[in-house]
Amino acid sequence: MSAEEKKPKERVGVYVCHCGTNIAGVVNVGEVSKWASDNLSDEGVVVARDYKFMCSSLGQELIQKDIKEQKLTRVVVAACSPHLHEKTFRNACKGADLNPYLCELVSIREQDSWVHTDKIAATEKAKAIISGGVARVIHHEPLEPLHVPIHPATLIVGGGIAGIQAALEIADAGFPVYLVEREPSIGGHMAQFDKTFPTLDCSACILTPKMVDVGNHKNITMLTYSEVQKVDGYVGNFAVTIKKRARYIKTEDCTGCGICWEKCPKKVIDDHFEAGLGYRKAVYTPFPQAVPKYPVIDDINCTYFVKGTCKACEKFCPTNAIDFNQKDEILTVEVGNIILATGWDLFDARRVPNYGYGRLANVFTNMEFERLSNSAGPTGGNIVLRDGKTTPKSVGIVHCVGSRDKNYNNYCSAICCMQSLKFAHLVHEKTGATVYNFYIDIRTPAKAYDEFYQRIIEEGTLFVRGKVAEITDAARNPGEEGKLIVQVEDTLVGKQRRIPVDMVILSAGLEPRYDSKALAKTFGISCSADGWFIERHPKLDPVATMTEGVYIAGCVQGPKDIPASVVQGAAAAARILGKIQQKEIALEPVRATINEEQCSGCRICNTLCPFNAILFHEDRMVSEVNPALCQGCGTCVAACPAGAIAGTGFSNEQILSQIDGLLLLNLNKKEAVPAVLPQV
Amino acid sequence: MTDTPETKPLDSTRDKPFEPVMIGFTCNWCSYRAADMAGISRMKYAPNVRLIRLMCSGRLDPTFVFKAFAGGADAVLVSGCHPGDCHYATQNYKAMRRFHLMQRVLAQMGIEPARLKLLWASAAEGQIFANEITKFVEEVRALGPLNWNTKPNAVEVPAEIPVEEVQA
Amino acid sequence: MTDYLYYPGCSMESSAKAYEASVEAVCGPLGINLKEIDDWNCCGATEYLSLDTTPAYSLIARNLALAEEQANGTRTLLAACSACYLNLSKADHYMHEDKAFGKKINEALAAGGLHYDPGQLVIRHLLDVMFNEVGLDKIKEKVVKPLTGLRVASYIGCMVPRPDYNKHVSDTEHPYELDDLLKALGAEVIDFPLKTACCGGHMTQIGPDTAFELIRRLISAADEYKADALVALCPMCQMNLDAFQGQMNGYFHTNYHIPILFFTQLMGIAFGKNPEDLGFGSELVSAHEAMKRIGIQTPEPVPAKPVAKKPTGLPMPPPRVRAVQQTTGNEEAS
Amino acid sequence: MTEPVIVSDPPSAGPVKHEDLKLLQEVILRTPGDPGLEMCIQCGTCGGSCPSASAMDHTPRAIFAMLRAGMREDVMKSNTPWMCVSCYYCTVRCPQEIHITDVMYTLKNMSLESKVGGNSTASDFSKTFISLVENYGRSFEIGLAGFHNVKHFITRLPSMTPMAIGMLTKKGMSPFPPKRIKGMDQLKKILKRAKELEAV
Repeated sequence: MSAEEKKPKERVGVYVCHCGTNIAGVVNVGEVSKWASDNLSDEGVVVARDYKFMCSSLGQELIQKDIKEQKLTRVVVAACSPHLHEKTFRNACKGADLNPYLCELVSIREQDSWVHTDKIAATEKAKAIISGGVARVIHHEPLEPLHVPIHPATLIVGGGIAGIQAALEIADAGFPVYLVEREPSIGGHMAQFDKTFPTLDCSACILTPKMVDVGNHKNITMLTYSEVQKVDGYVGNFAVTIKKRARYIKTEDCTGCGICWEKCPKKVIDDHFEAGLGYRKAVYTPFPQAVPKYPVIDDINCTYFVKGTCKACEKFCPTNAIDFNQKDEILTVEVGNIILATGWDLFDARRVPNYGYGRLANVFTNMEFERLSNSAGPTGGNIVLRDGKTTPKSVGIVHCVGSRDKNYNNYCSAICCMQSLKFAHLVHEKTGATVYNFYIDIRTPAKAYDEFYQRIIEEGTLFVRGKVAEITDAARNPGEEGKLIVQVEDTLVGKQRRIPVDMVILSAGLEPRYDSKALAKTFGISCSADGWFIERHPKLDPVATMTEGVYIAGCVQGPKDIPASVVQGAAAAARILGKIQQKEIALEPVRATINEEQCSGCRICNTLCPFNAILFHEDRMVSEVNPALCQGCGTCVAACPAGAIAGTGFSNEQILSQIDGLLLLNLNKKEAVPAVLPQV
Repeated sequence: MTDTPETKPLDSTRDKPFEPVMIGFTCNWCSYRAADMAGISRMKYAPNVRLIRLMCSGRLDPTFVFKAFAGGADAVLVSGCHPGDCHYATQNYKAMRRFHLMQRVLAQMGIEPARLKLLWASAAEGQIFANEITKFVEEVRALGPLNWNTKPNAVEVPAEIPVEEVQA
Repeated sequence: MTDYLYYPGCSMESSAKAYEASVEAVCGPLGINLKEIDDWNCCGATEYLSLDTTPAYSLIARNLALAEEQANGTRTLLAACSACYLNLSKADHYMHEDKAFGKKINEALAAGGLHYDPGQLVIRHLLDVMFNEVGLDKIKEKVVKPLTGLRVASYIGCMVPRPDYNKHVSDTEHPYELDDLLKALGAEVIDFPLKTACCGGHMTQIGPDTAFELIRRLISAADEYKADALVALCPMCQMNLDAFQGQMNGYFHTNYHIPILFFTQLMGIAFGKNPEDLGFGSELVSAHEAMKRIGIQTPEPVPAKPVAKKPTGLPMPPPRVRAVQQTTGNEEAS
Repeated sequence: MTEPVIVSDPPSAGPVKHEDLKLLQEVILRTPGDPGLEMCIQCGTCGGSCPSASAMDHTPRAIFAMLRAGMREDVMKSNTPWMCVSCYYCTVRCPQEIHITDVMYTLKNMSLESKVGGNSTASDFSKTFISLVENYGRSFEIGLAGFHNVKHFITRLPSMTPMAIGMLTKKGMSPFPPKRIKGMDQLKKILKRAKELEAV
């Protein structure tokens, strides 16, 4: 590529950011900018500068000044990842009347200075990256963002506390909300809890007023016993397909009087709401304060559905609200934004064989204990052993079950410390039993949390620092007989201890929903290897996702307590309200377009597109891309045998030139450092 | 365990161990973010790979890969979201199919197929991304410089793929 | 008949002759053809690893190299002793995982003209092969004299379920393989909580006080559960619990009498073999009484734990779903 | 640079030497595979699981803390690794997936090299066992037990008599050493080379 004859047609400015010492500490930025101005002039570089913080207002002004004075037609900024500051620098260019898409941000921080230690190699790599950016930017075209209107309605998936909060915020602002909940009632895990830490106020007492508000709100459409099946469209214009499971109850007739479940002869272990400790009927509402108040018939257990006879509920229903012929309904709603607040599943403590859950009767999980302690629970709030009557005299509470453990989940479940302290208090208060808390570290970092810890110490709970090794009923001496023995190293003493107790409570950790990966796929967002959904930025954008228009709130993003879930619900709502009020949204103009002149009509691209954005004109025998549906992946561009499809923003010219640039093939050969070593 | 490393192949022209030049293609959603994640977490890896961001690994036109080899790259990395996690539904499967095809073509052209690597990395897998790059660099270093009987720049891969008249 | 490479281990020739005899007696009918590695050497137990690393692994690896040489199309190397099984799989595992280490061990082997490619052999314990390869259905077919009325504690010990590098066993602490196998023979199997606890290992030789305590835990628990016998699958476990039971009794002033049998001995009985051919009588704590019980066919078995009358109280969580594999509906009895 | 001084309860082996601050790393490097020892969070699962913890002067967890602190002599003198019964409970339960049992083997190796102590009964047993194996290629249980117990537990011999008789009669164990394996020369060559490699 002899550049001698060619006169560069564009005037390019190169800006190398120090990012304090983040880049300059490893990459010799001065050398890089000088190199760019010396060696890339044939490519059109007319100015190359380095500056301490390009993203600062002074840094941006520097670019704007050059655009005006040096008449730059292209800008390359070598700084951090485009995912962080691409918008910043595009806006800077826009401010100086340069089309924002004529600016290219190349990453010499995340991809260079932060990941390499060899300063010389890192500096050389920075040069190559900038060279690639320059070669590419020349082929950029001025683009205009696509503007699409935003539908004012919002879909919220998950009716736990995070979803409830978000729904109320948006509905109160006057916009419609669809709240989809898989269970027969909203309320989520919070409805199961007895008390909430650290204030010890009754969970149901603070939750149910909010549930009632949701139920009565004119802007909220509740879709309980329902699941999202499919999501089409994009930000501003989603079409969501929802399956509403048959309740077998005519909700327009049902008064929620409760005669049906009184009369129902079929008793079922309630492994959901009562955590397997209590029973419900085959027709039921999960709990008395359920919203909506209508029951459902569980068609897996209902005698009529199993054997074909019974219909006791139907016989006794005073309003004839039972309808065994109801079918699942599929409905589609249109929304502009989506909040996912699907919460968490409890870690299955049976997976820890040494803790004996499921094998030793008096080993309970945290959820079981919440129900035991709850006055609306199966024992009326009496804390008793599995025999249903004996009050324990000593209780061991085990922290970190299934959390902070590479055999199960590596992360800290965040709530178990406070929850276990709460349990210690409740056991102490209700039974007077001796309570041991077995912990690795006590983590109480929120407001009034550590004070709560102090209070529990003061109440006389015995703290043993050590991860419990095993819980067994194999006694070694008469003192241990008939007890559960908690075997642990008391690490502060440095000795192994065997502590006999009557009851053990396992603070099992929080896990992503078992189907979180499938859910992420449905909504087109990403989830971490653990299964928690990934936020746009872990610190600065915790409720948005990489997919425009899809937000996350509550434990779906990671384990957190009630206050944090509420904050996220409200935060996601605020983000969406801001968008709705703008009435339209600008989308990246990264789209494919087909040059009809070149299209041979082979239709290879038609089947490749997952969004059905390519239509084929039978009359003219050519294909065409619908820009509203195209998401810009570029697969069709790569596949077109005729080269008839252009990918805006990622065109062949751009990428092929960038390859040249990265390999330093575009250099004026005078002083070039050969990156491609001469070969024999 | 003082295992002496095998003598690395030396580049004939320099008295330094051979440092391969590699081009990497990432998708915008998972693997580029994995690279970002590696950076944010300050994970260290070999500085030999220079990345190009595509929207999707499905955008990867085999021409890009051949162009990179023709331009003197010793190896090419193609990375995308894990199968099933593609931001564009299934397009990374298309990249995978092209990958196998490209390996075969490379072999026919006399280039070791091991110089082309496919790597799935989710946005959270910075560590995997970093480790795999370091590993790949070692593998390519063991293969030595790309020994293709052309000088750099000798093969012109046209930026514009020529359009031939197609009889409808 | 399926061929398996077989590493018997030293104990099989001395203290665990009963194990050797019974293994031979039951493998034939089940179609297991044991091809003993020619000129195998001791695996070093836990002792050589304590002294030196490279020589210890080299000692083990010689057996692997010989087995690979003599494989002749077979890939599975079978061991009946838990310690041998673990050592063999440990050497294979680390040579595979740590390439530099594998190279070093092969360098040592080269001094004797041998070489082993880590990962070439699949190393398995006899119980694992019986359960997962032969299968309970086939074992049940061979049962001519069910062990009805014999109440046994199944005892697996440490080194088969842990660390279990290749995940051959169902659980690290409460595996069900031996339970299910003994149930398939018709025995009544108690839910022994110390199923995978330690027998004391070499502590009988270096810290008898500790060893006696570990032995006592097992024996007293078996006694508490009213087990007629404790069933082991490792010569070391059997020896510690059997030979040292008397000394342990003396040490603690107790009078436990729990015979320790190899699972293959019970399989042999159920298959209708002659007790003498299975090494019965070689145990120091006599199994005579226990075996007499089934000799006279005690009609009503003592119920296991006093449980499961009526579900009063609060319900228990359902058991964890097991891995697919075994489909033998042996859920009655207990 | 001043040397770090560790204050600990007596009897401690005195101040920590600067070079011993790499002690943890040394243990990791000497263990096959990646034992992950640097990841210890001091939770005590190992000490809680250990069936012979009561016989140890320090729990395994404490030993790992001491390795971090560079307390070489205290660790080398400790009987902890020698009391390990290789039951692998700690290994499978460790939340950080540290190969604790393998680390214990390494510590035994190092303790023998350091010659400052450990547990003579245990190391002698290992040595006796291995000398027999190195001579015959197979172990010799009766001979080993006899030799070892006469040396270390002479007072206990009377209580062992019934057992010993049982071993010979009922179990039919031979009081004579096993037959040498055919490849004894080969084995010796391998072990010789292995020992050279170990020393590197």
